[in-house]
Amino acid sequence: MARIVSLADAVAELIHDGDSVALEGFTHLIPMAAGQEIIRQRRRDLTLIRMTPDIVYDRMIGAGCAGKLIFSWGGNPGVGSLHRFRDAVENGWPVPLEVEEHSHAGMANRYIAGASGLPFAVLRGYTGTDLPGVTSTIATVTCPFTGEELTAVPAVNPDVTVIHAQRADRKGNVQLWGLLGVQKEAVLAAKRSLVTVEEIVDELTPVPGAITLPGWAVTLVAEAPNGAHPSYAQGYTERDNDYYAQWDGISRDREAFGDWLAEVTA
Amino acid sequence: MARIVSLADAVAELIHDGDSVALEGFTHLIPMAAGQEIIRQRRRDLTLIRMTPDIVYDRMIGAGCAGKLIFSWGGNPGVGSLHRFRDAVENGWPVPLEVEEHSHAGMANRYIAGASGLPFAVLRGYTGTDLPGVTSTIATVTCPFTGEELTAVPAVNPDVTVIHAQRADRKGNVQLWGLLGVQKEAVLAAKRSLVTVEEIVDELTPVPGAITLPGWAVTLVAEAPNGAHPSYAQGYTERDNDYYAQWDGISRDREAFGDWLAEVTA
Amino acid sequence: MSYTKDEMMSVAAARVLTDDTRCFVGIGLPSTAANLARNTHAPDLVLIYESGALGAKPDRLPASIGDGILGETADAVVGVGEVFNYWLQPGRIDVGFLGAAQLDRHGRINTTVVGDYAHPKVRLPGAGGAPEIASSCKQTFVVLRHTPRALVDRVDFVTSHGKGPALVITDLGELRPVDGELTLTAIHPGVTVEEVRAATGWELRVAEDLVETEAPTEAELTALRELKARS
Amino acid sequence: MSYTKDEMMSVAAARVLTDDTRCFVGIGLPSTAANLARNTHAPDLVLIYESGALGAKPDRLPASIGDGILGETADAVVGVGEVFNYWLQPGRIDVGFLGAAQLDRHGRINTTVVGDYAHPKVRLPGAGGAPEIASSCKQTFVVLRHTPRALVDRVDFVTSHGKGPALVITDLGELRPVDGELTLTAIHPGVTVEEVRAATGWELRVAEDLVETEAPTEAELTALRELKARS
Repeated sequence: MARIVSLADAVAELIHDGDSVALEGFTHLIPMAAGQEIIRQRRRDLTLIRMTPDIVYDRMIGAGCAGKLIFSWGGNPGVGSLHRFRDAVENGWPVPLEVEEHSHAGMANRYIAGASGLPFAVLRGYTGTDLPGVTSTIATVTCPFTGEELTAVPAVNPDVTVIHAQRADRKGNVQLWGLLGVQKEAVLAAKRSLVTVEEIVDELTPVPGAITLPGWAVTLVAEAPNGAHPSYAQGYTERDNDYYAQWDGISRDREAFGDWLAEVTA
Repeated sequence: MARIVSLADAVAELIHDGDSVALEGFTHLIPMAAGQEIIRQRRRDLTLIRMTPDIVYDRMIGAGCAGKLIFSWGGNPGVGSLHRFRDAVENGWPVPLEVEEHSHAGMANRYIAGASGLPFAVLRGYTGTDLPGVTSTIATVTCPFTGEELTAVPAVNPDVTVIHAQRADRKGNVQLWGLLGVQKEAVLAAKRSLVTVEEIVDELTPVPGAITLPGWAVTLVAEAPNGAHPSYAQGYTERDNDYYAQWDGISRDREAFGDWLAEVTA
Repeated sequence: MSYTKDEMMSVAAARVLTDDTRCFVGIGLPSTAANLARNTHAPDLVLIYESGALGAKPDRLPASIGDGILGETADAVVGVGEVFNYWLQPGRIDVGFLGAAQLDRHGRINTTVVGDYAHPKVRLPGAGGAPEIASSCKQTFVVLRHTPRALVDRVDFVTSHGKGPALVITDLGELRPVDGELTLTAIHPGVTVEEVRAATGWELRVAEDLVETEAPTEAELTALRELKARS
Repeated sequence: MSYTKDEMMSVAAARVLTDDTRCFVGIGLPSTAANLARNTHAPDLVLIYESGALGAKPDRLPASIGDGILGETADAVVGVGEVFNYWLQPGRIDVGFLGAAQLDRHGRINTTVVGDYAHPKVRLPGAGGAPEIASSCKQTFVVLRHTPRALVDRVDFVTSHGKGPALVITDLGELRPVDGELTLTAIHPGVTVEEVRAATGWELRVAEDLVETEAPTEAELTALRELKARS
């Protein structure tokens, strides 16, 4: 059974300097509040794992939380660049950022292997691309039945996975619906997990399209209303498209970002 | 878009002598009516694929439709033996039955590989068992990252998969809920597919826990009310536990089964 | 209250399941025991069925592994592929609770054939989920009726083994591995060691500290009978 | 009706999608074109988004790949792992419709870096779903704005390639592979070949049977503008 704690206590308990941490949510249900709390608690040297780094990691990278990023698409969706991510990669600011780069199919399969307790996953991927030349975690494997050569990627097993969901009950059973992303796999692949939710309710009434993560598969649950902003939680909040555009301005130069950061960590 | 036809026409069009055919449904939603229709149309030399052969294959094996069975658990659930299956394996009656035997985990992964367009799947399976000694479709594969040795099973890609579902709309979109089994994977692994349904409706209203197979991923849909009997269709029909017990009597000797068969094929 | 051997077996099997344990449940005798445990001392026992029901809470015994009540009462329903790959394989489940047609002195289970594989005397149902349940759960318990045909010196076919069962509960007593061999460690009330030996297909060793199982309490028997009556 | 180059591009891109085609749609320009097609001549076009929406039918342009309207209007919503493994990888999808930051004369796409990978001049977003979309769909179409920085002789990094695009639609015309090299095969009304050549980063070959694209019809423009107005 998951324990229900405050977001601050959850981050303090689960996430330590040097940990590998996956905050997942594919455009929908991005655990933004948890990201802010990690910044507030000044975590350092994290290996950040996430298919689409998005604003949540742009902030954490700009704040100097990350030593490494494992990802597959790092843009501000619908707007353009992630400027803090670019500044870190292009100029090593505020600290150098090592990158380990995959495709979405590769990342999704790394989570699937992680959730399955397997050391690797097999896919048809990366054909004819330069990615295997720059990413050491892409290899080949031969089918023992047909002799065909396929691509292999290693499992990813984060020390901690953090996701945001619509709601949980008091036993920590988590209910999540709408676009599902890779959240289930990311939680099951992790050694420890935190789920922030819009609300904690007495009973999880059935919702079409919803999946449930049993409380016994989750470490901690924390209430974080509007915790996905500027992303959204289907049925609870709307995506704040304007904020995505605003972030372009905030993140574009170090000073504006510094002001934002000072406010968050004050 | 799936075409909607009669069950008789669907079987006539899709299933030919010598085909590999998977009728799936894990205790729930077993496509029994389709099985009967295959018997009626006197198909021969089929390779029958199914995790749990159950009454549906006991009948088809007894009727002489099958040359080979690929499976993982062949009992009459809650009752005992599948007598026609046993008679075929133990005595070659009415025709010899080749068997290719796996565990549930292996079979499920063979469907997953088939649905994924991969030639094989990786699992931790069959450890310390005698199965690899009698089943040639169990091999090993080495993780290219850790060097660990794991089990590999080849994809299964039936010529035809048949499943039963609660309902479809007029475009052939199929809605299925309750215990989900491996039906999605079995359909996606197959070259052609038939879905029998309790009813065809104008609109598929959302149901918690339901999955939808888009009509463009299905070949044919046929209405077959109560088509899972003595199995059941959650929300439509109840499992006929008495019939499972009765089948023990019908199937136990060749003569009683012959009477049953004569009635079906009359 | 008087009771049958089968009732003693189910009660003894239920007692070994503790609250909050995650238990992968085979149908039949294991399912009876697991549901009895959930209805008595272990209300928060987590029952996982290979049909994809995670955290099933049936108020009667399921008639089959795919009984609708499993999905209807579950915390979550997932596909059969997922239950094996995401939930069983990574070692998330504490106890695998299995039945067996044959079990040998080294704890190997046979549910495949009696006799030669190619020309079997008796064709049994086969493996089902057992090989991976036995190898992926933290420990495996087996429950079966004690007969010389069931408890054999050496199985004709190893269908599943894993680390071998940590505990075997029969209608006569309990066996645990001692130096790699299943050894009688508990005996049910009213049963003699000679009786157990006669019902075992090998020279059964008896633990020095053999204990007698506590007889079913009235509460246990009532719960079991009510559960069966509802089923 | 007058129209912009971007409108011509979106209309031309929409026209190549036919009814009942299954199209794996990148966000941005491809999504605009695909939704225009679905709102005009191809109402039964099947749109698949990597966020897990199969058969999405948005009545406005999605703001991102994870816009809620995609899931709400879809035939089915599946996880991201499933969309790649069960739906894209086996070759079920007819057309992969991609954008690109850079595209070279051999049809190779770069969305990773400008300059050296280890010390990039410009760090671009990266691969996303593109490598497997390009290699697993029956054919790939690319839509992008025609500039010498976008259409280059040789990309700095091959992010995706697959079989190479069967068709490239820009705001100036259309390119198709001829003997392995992207060649101008259609030109939009009012655009000159010299203009296209000046906007291309290599010595662009022009097909002998170069055709002029049909100007957007009033119906097409109205549909496109209504779609954008709703978004």
